[in-house]
Amino acid sequence: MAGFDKVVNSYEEALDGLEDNMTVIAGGFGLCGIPENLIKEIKRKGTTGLTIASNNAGVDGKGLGLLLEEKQIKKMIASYVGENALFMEQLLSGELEVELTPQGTLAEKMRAGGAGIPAFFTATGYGTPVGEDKEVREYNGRHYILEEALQGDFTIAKAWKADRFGNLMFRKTARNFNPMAITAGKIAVVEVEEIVEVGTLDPDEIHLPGIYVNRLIQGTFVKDIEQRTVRQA
Amino acid sequence: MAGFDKVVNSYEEALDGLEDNMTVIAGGFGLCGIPENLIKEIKRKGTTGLTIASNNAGVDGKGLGLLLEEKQIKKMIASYVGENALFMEQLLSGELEVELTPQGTLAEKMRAGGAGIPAFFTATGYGTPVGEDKEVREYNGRHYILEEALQGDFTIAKAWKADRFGNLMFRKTARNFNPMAITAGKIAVVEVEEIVEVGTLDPDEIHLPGIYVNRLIQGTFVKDIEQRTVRQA
Amino acid sequence: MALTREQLAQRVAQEFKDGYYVNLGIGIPTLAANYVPEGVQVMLQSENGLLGMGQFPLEEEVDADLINAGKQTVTMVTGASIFSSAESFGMIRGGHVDLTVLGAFEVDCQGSIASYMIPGKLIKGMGGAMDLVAGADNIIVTMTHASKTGQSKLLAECTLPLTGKGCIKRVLTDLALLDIEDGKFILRERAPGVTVEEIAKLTEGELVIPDNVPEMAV
Amino acid sequence: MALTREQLAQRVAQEFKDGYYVNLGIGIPTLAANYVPEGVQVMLQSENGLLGMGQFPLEEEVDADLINAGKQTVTMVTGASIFSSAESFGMIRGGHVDLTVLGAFEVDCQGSIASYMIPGKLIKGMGGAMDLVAGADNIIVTMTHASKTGQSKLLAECTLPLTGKGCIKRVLTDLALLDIEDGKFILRERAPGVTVEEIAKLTEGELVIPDNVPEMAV
Repeated sequence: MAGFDKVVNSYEEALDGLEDNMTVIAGGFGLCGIPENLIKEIKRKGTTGLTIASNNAGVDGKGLGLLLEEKQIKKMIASYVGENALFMEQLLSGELEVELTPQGTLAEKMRAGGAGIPAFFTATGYGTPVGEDKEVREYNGRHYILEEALQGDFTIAKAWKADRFGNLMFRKTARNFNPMAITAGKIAVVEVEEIVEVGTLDPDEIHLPGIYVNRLIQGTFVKDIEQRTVRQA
Repeated sequence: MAGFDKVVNSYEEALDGLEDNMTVIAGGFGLCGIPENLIKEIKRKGTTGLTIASNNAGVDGKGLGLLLEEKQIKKMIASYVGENALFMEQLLSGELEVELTPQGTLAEKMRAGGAGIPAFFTATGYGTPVGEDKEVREYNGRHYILEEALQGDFTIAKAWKADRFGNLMFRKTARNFNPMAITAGKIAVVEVEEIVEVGTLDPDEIHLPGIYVNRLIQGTFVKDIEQRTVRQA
Repeated sequence: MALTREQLAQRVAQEFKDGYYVNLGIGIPTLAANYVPEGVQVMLQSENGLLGMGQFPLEEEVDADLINAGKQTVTMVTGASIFSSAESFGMIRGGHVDLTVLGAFEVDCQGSIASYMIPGKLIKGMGGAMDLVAGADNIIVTMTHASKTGQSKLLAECTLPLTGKGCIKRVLTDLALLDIEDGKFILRERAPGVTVEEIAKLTEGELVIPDNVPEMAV
Repeated sequence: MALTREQLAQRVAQEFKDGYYVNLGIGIPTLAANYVPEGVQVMLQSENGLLGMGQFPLEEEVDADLINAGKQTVTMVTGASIFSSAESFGMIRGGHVDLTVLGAFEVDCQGSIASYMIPGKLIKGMGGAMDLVAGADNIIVTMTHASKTGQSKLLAECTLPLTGKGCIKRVLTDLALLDIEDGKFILRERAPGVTVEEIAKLTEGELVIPDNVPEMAV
């Protein structure tokens, strides 16, 4: 196994080269499908001044919330930052900056960043605070604003299963932002539950080709649940 | 099986409402993964004045080439139209118009058409005949041109397997343009090799959700090969 | 009598048509899934990447990898599919979802909606709401007609930061069902026992009252 | 002696580095796959939606659903993946492919390339070539240095309609390997037995000749 083997053997190696003030794109929605061990490694490393693009900022003490504890995040690009008291505290005190971005626009900005599209028009946010200072154009009688692509120095993401070439499969709604986040990172680091031998995955069933993945690591996951809702039998 | 059952029982029904001078988006690359029976049905119907967006225009007597025989196509939006003598003849005689569009731009225009993105910037075609009369903008020192989305009155496409809700799986490189072509058609008609019961397909393995599919029909396919290249054992 | 949450949900569900793909916001919209009319099938889209959201799981079915847009654990119905957030919002932005139902703080007679932020209070973010209102043709906003102190929420012009501009055509409140056309609210239905006068008093934006305003069937 | 097609392919293959994802155009570029150096693994991207293209199939393996961008039947290598055309060109446009090799009619010392159309002759279309040259940082153009009648194809300015503007940095001809920098061709290597003077005579665009121009190892 030579050139295409993306597997690294430690979380330290997985995030080698991550430096203060870099931009990091993180996969996940709420606490679902987040790269929980890569986040913990950033906490351990103590990297600071980070700009993080992720749909959410975790909750207190979990997910990206861990990086707020030591004030490692300078700026969050996110669509929803509720459920996080420490976040609000740092935001109100001016220690943390936030760029609220509509969820679909955020997803599309990542996809554009990975796909060589520097900017695109979307109706989302026209006439709202999101559209302020953005170019407006009319197509077929509707108004659209111009949004720019997003790229990261690093992406941290989570998938379910991978082969050693970095071909990925995701599981249920843990897929969410992970695929496009991976495409938009200059160095894309992916942690997975299981690494299988190359050739095990059906080429038609691979959700994201390994070409986008730079480093791959197998981890164990807690998988916290934000809202455990159940019905009675 | 009520509201979400997309199955129709005849090709006539599948293309009901297709009228002269409409725009049709067609999936397929060369003769691979083309909706061959839907094309034959358009030939049978005799619909004329069509604008067709498809990567290729078939070959003489096969695929979209069939629609050239009775001059049913007014305009082709395609990236590559070689291998088709009748096409060239009609083009040179002025009976047929062609809008050459780079392959990746064509794919992205269809994706944008399906995804509510009216226009996007791409470096592809800047400084070339494709970029003439298009808006140019610089991002990070590179030049990009603005390309608009593509939508069709109808899409005709081919998938491998579907459930009755129109959830689709494609097979090998017969996937090609089919997924985004389907998203970009106001009425998306898909022919497949096999229709399975709902619940048979793993939700994680569906390539395109049924929400994009309006009509589904099971067909039998010849699957012509343009370049049969083989090696000796 | 003002509609209860359950009655609001019932009235929303009357808008469901067989074969509709529907995105239901958190709160009352979600409750509407309990009142799908007889003979009608709808499929619920959850913008975090699930089409065909089912009910909450049994305790033993709980799966951290299967949640809805409100971060609640859910299940999938037969025929469900999973996709990325980019695909999900392509679906929404591209107008493939037949009906979107969501809550709001304010709506105005220009069809603008404010639902995500109250300046001076805490900032939570718009999540997918801006994409949903921008992408859908068919949107129902559910809300109370007025605040507890009697301030109208159906305004001549929204006062809070907008979620979307000129995109709302139908509003269901606890008092009435209204369409928005040409810069005016059109009163379509009254809650049972609520008078046209009561509604008019609590509607700040210009209100058109047709000759016949039937009571809702809830 | 001018390089043969096989020698051109061999020289191209020397640019392959272990772990490279490579897109090879039709013709000589495709031949390069036969000369991958010892100890080097490359994975071939075919822009119709395949990463990990293998050799031609055995007669009994032929599958109409598995072709390459030249519409030839192919196979997949172990570890291959399949995706849509939109994903494929996202990969290409986004710069994820490490090396692109393609043919051309003309290249100029501004790095522009003409490869898809000769006005007055039949129009075939650019296929994926415009996307490939716009998306890749690392492109090698392979072509004959001059026409059969001795007209240079390495020009001061392309005369044919462009496939891409200012995007080419390296050209391999049957006579030489050249880089393009600051509006000049830089002669890097000579085909075995070909003199610097012969190359200079057949290069219309400004040519920089370093002190030492080694022969290619082919």
